[in-house]
Amino acid sequence: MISQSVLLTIVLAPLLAAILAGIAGKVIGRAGAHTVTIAGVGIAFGLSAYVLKLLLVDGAPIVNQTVYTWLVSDGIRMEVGFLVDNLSAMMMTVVTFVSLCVHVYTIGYMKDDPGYQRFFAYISLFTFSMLMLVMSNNFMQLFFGWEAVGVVSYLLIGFWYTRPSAIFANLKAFLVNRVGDFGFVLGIAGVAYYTGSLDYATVFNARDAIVANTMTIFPGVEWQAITVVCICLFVGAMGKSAQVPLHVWLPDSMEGPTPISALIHAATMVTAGIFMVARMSPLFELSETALSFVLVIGATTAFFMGLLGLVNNDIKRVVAYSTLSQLGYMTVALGVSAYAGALFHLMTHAFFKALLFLAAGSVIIGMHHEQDMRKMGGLKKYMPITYWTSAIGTLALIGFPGTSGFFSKDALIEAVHASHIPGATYAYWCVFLGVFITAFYSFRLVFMTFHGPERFREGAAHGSHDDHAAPPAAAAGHGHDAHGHGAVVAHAGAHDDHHAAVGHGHDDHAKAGDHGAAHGTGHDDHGHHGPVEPHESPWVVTLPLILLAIPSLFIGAVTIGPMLFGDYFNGVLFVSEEHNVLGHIGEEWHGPFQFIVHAMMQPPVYLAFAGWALAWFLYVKRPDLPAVIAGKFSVLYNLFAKKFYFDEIYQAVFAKGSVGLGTALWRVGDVAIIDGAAVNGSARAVGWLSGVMRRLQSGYLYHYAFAMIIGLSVLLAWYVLR
Amino acid sequence: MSTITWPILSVLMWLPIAGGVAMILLGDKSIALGRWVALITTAVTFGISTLLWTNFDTTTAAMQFVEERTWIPFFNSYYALGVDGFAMPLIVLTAFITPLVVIAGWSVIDKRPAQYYAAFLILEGLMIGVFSALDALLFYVLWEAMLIPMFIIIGIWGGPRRVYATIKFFLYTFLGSVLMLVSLIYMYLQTCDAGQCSYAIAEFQRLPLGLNEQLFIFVAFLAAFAVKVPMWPVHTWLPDAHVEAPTGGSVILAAIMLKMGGYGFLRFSLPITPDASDTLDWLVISLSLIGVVYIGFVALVQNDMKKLIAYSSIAHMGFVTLGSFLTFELMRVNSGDTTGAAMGIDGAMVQMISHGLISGAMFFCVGVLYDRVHSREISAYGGVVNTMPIFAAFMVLFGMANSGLPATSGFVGEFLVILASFRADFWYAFLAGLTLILGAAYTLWLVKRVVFGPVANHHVAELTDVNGRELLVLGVLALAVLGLGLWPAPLLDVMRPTVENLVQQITVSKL
Amino acid sequence: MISLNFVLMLAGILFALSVAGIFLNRKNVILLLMCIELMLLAVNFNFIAFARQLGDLGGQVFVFFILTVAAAESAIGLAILVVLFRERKSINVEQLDTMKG
Amino acid sequence: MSITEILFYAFSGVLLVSAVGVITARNPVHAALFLVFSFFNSAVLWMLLEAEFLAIVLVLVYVGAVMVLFLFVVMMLDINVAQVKEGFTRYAPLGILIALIVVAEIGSVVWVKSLGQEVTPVTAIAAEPGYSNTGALGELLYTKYLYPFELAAVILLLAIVAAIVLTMRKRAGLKQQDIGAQVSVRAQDRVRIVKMPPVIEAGEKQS
Repeated sequence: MISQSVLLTIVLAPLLAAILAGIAGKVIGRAGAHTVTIAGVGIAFGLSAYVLKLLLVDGAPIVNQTVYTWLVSDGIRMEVGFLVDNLSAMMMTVVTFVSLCVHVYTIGYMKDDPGYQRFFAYISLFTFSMLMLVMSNNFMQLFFGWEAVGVVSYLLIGFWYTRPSAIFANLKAFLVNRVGDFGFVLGIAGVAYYTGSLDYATVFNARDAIVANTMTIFPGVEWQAITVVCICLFVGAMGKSAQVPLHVWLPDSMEGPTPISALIHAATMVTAGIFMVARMSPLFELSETALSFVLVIGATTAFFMGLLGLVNNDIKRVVAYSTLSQLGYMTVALGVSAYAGALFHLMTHAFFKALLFLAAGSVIIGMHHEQDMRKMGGLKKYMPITYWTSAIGTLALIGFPGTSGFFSKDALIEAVHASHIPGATYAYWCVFLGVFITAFYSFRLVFMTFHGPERFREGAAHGSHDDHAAPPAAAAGHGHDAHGHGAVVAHAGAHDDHHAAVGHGHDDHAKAGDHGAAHGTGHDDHGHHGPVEPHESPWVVTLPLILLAIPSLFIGAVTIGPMLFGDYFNGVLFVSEEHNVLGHIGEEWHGPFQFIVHAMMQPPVYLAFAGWALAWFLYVKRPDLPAVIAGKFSVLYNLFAKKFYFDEIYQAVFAKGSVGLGTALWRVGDVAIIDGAAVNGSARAVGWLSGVMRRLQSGYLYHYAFAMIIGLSVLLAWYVLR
Repeated sequence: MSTITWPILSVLMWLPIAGGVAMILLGDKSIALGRWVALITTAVTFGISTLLWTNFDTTTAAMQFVEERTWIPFFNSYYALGVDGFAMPLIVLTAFITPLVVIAGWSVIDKRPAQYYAAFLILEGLMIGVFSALDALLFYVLWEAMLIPMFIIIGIWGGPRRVYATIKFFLYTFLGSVLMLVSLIYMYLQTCDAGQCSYAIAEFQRLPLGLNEQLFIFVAFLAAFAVKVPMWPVHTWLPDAHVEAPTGGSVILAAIMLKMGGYGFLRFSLPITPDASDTLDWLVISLSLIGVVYIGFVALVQNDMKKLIAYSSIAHMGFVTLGSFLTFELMRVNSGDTTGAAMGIDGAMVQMISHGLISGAMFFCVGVLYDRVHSREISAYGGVVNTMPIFAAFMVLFGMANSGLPATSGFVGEFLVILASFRADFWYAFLAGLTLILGAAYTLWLVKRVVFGPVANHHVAELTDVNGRELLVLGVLALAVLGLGLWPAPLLDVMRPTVENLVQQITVSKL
Repeated sequence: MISLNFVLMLAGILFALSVAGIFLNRKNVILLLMCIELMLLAVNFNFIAFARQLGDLGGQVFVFFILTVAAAESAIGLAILVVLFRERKSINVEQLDTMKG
Repeated sequence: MSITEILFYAFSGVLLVSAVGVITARNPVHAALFLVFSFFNSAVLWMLLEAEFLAIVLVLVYVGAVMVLFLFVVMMLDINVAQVKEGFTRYAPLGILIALIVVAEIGSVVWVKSLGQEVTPVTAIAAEPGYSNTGALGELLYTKYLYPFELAAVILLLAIVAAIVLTMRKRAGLKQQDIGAQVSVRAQDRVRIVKMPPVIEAGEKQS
């Protein structure tokens, strides 16, 4: 039996830690802040694992209980409560585990940052929010968690709030997420309308009520209510899980410190959308249209966002694009009703992508806050642990047979292959080719960073007079980037994305107000002008890498059986008979080893190897070729480098459009028409009228007397002649 | 069970007024004492108002704590006070906000401070009177009387264009309310025809009225309340009034006076003219939705912090009117089923209370900055967080609340109204839901430009963080915003019988 | 027996004459005041005639009050006139347009 | 036609003529005298209409006091008759037109609508023996109309005070006694005590 107090402790421990570190940060100091938050998250992780054990080993019943009634309105009870079943227990464990790793890692990564306590408070708060999200037993609380993680993400992306690029990115992230949440709220409203409840269990029981209804959104077109509701809900997932076209915030979110890129923008928060759709599987299963929609969006994200990773040179952004692409894979799995596959990939991805990000962060520390891969190379010998762990992560990412990523990805591709819903063929080709792309850019990253010549030495030599076309804005954006090595600063404009224009930030530790000199002390050990000598990161950084490397390698093989083909998700996920692709594949399931053997006979694995090989050829064997190819296919290259112009279009249409519309409404509607014409206009009309009337007031007494007399006689005449 | 035998509402109403008079008598010379008089008076008023909450009977829709004394025998008008589930939370809100206003003005106001406090105290008493009046004539007198202190507050302690703003504010609101007076008198005469002349609001609600009569009365009420709320397109007085008003004036204006419009709709328009409301609900709903979207865009491009928040107030108040008038559309769409109507009204009420807290808090935040830099221009700031981290935390919190973040009170009302409006029409919910995006856009853009970023200029560089007094005000408001967001159930419980009674009342045609 | 109609007619003509007088002597405040006295006289005629016709002394009481008020009025009016003349050295009404809007 | 009627018509005619004189006289003094004359005629007519007390009051108060006041003022003020009469006929047609309209209206009320016939005359009040118009009026004034009567007294007082306040003026250069200043004066305003060091003259020392 899982007691409520255990669940409450899981949730509240990180919250209390966050409050303590946030409000009393000055009092408890740096060590105090990381101690309490790590303790909080550690407790949460321990208890989550305990709960998972209770569920799996001891066969404890699923918990679905209310903590308190949030409100009752019009007969609808909105409650705060917990639903802990195998799905949420898995999510809880993953979230708290990754979070714990990130907490430990942060001690090393942020050690010189003045906002140290604040950072710990934020990530602890994030853990709380994410737990609320996954443990919720109703839509309201889900939405709370949903928005709360968004806010923490907002705060963390803008953690270095003095950087214009960071606060631009966090606003963008929040707003794009809000677009998703807008759809999500409409979906929730629809659910509440048709089922009269927000409680998962009640809603799922009453789902026939939704199916039975149609609704007319545009006159003359009848929609199935379930389709509308599901698509609305999925729009929420598109925002949170950064699916095309709401993906634009995720690459920019790399403005935040690396630990949160790992925790929030790779492992946990962005997968909330996947989790949500899986949670809602009883609803989504009822609308094939919605599933197709999900499938197509996911497939598009998986393939096209992967393409963008090919040309980027910022180590974090490459990983971010791979995250986008992998989220697309998960969404595709949802679309073909392979919810278990999506969740399985979610879990493995959480480990290996967190690993990759943390490794990237480790490289960034080692490189003294250089993020441009063109300035790296040959780091293998300087940072062995980082190298090996990120190699493991990369292998898992490309789906090297035997790694966790292999199992999840291959099963997922199989599932798409087996599906027959509209869009499945498109999706299959997208994910199929995506494998090649993933392998290529992943190894491109590895080779550029860890192999090849030690380019950081050249960088320092002529970095300060780099002739990059850095716009003035970029230079301004880096005015505070005080690390004492000009090379890094000069490369501000080197990134091919337009965000350099608003001052693209390196993942440095510059703190608000630390103008140059003031900051110098914090980085004395880094403040050298000569060639950057990379060094391996301290143990607090490498330990989480190792901790994460282990599940990245092995968890797939261990859990694929029960999760995909076993009964792990029984009673949690609902898959209708005709969509049951996993069940179909499961008929041929004979254990992990046979699965590998089977996969070796399939093309995806070889595609992955091909990508690897190509990356090796281009970046190790013939490093001069990529530039040539880029020149040859400059149109395509520019398209990728400019990220399909999404940002430009959004900036022009939505940002400029809204401001333009707002200005027009204000200047014309409010100021000119309402205030000018109606309000002040009526005042002017009265003024004009009285101007006319005042002429009647000659000031001569006798005029008034005459008027009175004439009026009197007229009145009398009217009275007499009446 | 209301166990209070003494006239609690009269005390609530007259105590601040007496305090205000005392302030005037004390004068500016003994202002050190006067400030304490003001603070203690308002604090005691708030203390008493909590008794109202704890002794409130949540099982009945009837008026509670009723007092009745003959007032003007010639008109058969009574000094009748009483509260139900609508009035009581608003009274508590009033009593809650005013002490904060007093604290906020503690050392800031140096021009005629005694009269400044006196105006606020008298205003508080009048506002409590408006919310508790059961007699329409008394309501009207207090409603108009309320304008005077606010007129004085803006007109004397206001900004450079205060004269324009006060006159606009006064004329706008006055024009609306005289129309209301006409319809009140008309209904009074109708009661005379029915045999017993009366100004009792309850009598008006029972009065049988034809459709045409109802339409005229409805439009008159609409004029009064729409201006007060304010609804698009009669909203332009609000930004001007807010911009010119001193911080305390803005807070009271946004937090409480705007609620009078919403309260009026619930107390007068809906129950007195249900059929006219049924006929014209499209008008109110479309104006509300236009308000939400149009004003959202307008708020986006404001350069003045107070103007921006004022516009956001208008957008948020659109939810109040939207939620209040959903009932009829719901009945039409769902063939007589009123499910969701109560949710809309619940949402409207919660939105009123929550907006009172949040907009008050936002104006306090602007006031804190204004006291230091003496500019409301957004461009005069930037990177405030560097010098005022604690303040920045509050500003971000209230900004988030303003954009409707769950777990803050701003979410509850919007969520309920969106849920209810989805029942009526997908597009209602769609347009109302746009506020999630627009609200976040204008609020957080404001936060971004003011709070975040590098230190913009030497003014910002010289800022000092909030002092204890400001911390107290902002902290108390933050607790209230979070408390209401995390556990709104008590508020909903208090209102439930009244809301259900109202829904029941308005679904019965008077024809 | 004097017919009521004749008295009323007499009063009416008197009233009309004083009206015409106001038009004719529009510049001379003193004459205006005199015309007003004449007007009041015409009104008083009506009161007295009706008092007799209806046998009600109330009419005469009213005349009494009118006389009182008229006396007061002309006293103040003349006082104003004197002050006015002292200020302007003229009582020409056409120069008095300070009320001009 | 009885003697009263003959008298009525005769005095009415004179009254109207003198009224015309009031409004057309070039000289304000003449106008005032015409007005006096019409008041006298009115007093006679009022006696015929059985309002003896008022007739006497009219003569005493109006002719005796008000009209004398008028005459004083007229003579006191140096009125430029030519200037005042300038443009005399400019509004005359309008004035006459209005006058005719008023007459026509009153006439139509009186004759066409037969107001006089509708009002049924009651028995003349004077028919009772021992009747006194003054007594009856006095009785009414001091009983039923006591309040208005007292109000009238207040109005008169007001008129007196107002007239005095308006016309009183302080001439420059005129020495006047200021009672208030005299009463409120204090010793230190009048007497200044000056402390002086004793001056010892050279001669004294020697002696």
